[in-house]
Amino acid sequence: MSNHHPEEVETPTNKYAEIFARLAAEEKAEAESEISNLKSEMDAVETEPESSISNFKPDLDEVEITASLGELKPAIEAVLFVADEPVPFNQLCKILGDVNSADAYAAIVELMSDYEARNSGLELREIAGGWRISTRPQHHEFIRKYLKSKPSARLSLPALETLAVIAYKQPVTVPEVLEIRGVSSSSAIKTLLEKRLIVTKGRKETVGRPMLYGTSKEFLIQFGLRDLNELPSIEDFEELAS
Amino acid sequence: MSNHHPEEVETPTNKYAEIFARLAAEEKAEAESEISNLKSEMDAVETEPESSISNFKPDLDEVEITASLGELKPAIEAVLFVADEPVPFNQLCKILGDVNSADAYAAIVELMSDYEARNSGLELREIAGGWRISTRPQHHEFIRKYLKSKPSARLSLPALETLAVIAYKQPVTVPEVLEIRGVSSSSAIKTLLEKRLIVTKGRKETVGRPMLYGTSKEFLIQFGLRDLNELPSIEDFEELAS
Amino acid sequence: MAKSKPTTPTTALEDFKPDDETSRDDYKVKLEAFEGPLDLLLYLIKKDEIDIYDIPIARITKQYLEYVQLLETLNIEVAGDFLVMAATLIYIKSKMLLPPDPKTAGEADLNEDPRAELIEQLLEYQKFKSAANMLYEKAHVEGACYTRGALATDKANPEVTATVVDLLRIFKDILDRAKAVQEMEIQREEMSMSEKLTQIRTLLAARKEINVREVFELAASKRELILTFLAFLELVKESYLILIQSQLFGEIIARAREHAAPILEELAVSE
Repeated sequence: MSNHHPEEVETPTNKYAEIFARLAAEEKAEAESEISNLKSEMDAVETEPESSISNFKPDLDEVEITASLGELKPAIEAVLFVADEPVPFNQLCKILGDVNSADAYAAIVELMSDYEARNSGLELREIAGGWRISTRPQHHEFIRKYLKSKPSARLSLPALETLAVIAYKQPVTVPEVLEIRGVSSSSAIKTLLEKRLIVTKGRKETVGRPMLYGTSKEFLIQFGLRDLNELPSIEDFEELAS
Repeated sequence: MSNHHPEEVETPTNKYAEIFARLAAEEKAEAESEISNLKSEMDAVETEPESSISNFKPDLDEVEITASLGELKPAIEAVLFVADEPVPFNQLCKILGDVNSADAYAAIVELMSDYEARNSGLELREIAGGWRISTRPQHHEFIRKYLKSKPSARLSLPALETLAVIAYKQPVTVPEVLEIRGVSSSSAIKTLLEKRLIVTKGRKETVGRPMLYGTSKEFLIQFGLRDLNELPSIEDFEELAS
Repeated sequence: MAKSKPTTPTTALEDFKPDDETSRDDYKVKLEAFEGPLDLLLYLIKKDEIDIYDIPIARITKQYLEYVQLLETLNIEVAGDFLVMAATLIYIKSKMLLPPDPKTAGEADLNEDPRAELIEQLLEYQKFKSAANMLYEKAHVEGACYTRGALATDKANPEVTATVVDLLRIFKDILDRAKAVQEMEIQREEMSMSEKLTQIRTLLAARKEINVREVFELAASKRELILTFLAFLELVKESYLILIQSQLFGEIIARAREHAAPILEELAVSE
């Protein structure tokens, strides 16, 4: 794989400097008054709010916003993008504020033909009484491959719990994990073996000679550890808690 | 811009990609035999062991599909649409099959400028070492209205200051942060760990072997950074300060 | 598919702790608007447009101490870090007032400004303060960009990407949980037959009539359920109470026997 130059992409800071300025101005007044309250409590004479403090401000309450005509298409696209189910036309209009529904409809139709025209990997469709953006079926193979290529450190909570016990108590047997967790852990252990996050570490010399489990090299890689000594200890965090 | 530990930026997956490949082969056989061991060891409580075992397929079995040149752009768009985190360029190429990486990169850049040019509500950006489609910030009010969500809680000023010290001085210990800020930073560090903005980075080889902290991938994502090099140099703040 | 604001996993992991430390005590936090001693010093310097390289140490020390006193009069616990700085300031002040002792001080000390180290610390801190501001702005803009959530394969049991810190936290939770269970078991073991009898007698003494189901619901384990059952049998046998069921499958009421009442009262008093 070749190296690509990061400079080719605009930095978000530059790009959104003005957006930030707007967002910031919206919220400025409240914070300033808070700060001046504080400052007057001291017998300090001048009130000159410091920039870093005045920039730190609470959120404004929702204000009713209406999308401008030019904003309709991108706003609809943005909302449909984050929506996890088809958005009914009425709901969409309500979100856009006080808009003419004919304008909103025209924007949707235009957006739909935009997607068609530019050979997009996505499509905009009306389905189940609402509007939805989804991927086109012809790309499903790549999507399937993407989903399979996700890192194996993604785990369910039971698996994470089991992994935590094994990491801190290794080498450890299945019954021992059960005793600590208080729940059967066999299927979680199977998952962890499948993901190669744990490996067997011989057998315990007790009745039944049960298998011992410990973490694998893959575990170290996935969790970014050089060795097991790098695992934080409970003491490390008790210091933070104080 | 100065260099701030570029190696910290890479995800463990990228960092160890080749090590992983080697280990993967080694551990594969091991894991398979372990699974069958475990299977027989456990009292076969599971109802459908065969399906979950057969789901465990090494990546090598993957049927190789390659995107055609014309398909690159839409396929990339479809994959990035479903992705829930930035997709590194290497991973994207792998998903697309046996493609020329220059072609793939050209397709991404073209796709990015398409989004720019057509006044889309979405944008394609490189962030945290991967590519991502997100909504544009100017539409946030409409999205919040749809999601009925409030803006996420902001970090407190102590947490932000602590984060700044960690970002620029990483890997860094708790006492080192205290020295710069002149104030105990444990609770801020705890907050940052809970928010996954920082991670442990091993231990410092000094008395007491204290934990070292550095910023995480989540930090890059939440602060809109491609990598740590994109942070302005700390020396740039000198003029601002005086 | 779940929506999310930035790509943070939406699971129990997120709910480990409340948001941030600012929620603790509003009043306290307001006064702590000064992040620490360095922040306060910077404020005092800027307020009077003082040249940071030539700090009038006596004046600044006075103002600094006034602030610390203000905190104390408001009954606010002054963080140790503030007091350490107060001591440092007083030390620097005294050092600047006294002419250097040529006998004890080395040559280098003669020329060194006692404020040098503090100035350096302030300048260094100031840079990070500005950097924090920059981070704030970045997060602000980035927070307005929304991404799609993860394709949830199993909504009840979502998968997350965990860090070592998550592992530690989870492990600690498990240990705490195990400890809680153990304590519960110990408590449970302590409930003996005679204690169960006393429990029922006390209830009856107070109320004359109790619903048997209520008593069974007090049991924390199967063992205690059996104990409860045996205790009722015992009390019926001793004619301390009678069990009444007004209809088939209806509630069962335990009533203290008339002639047993005085004895019960006596028992209740003697306890």
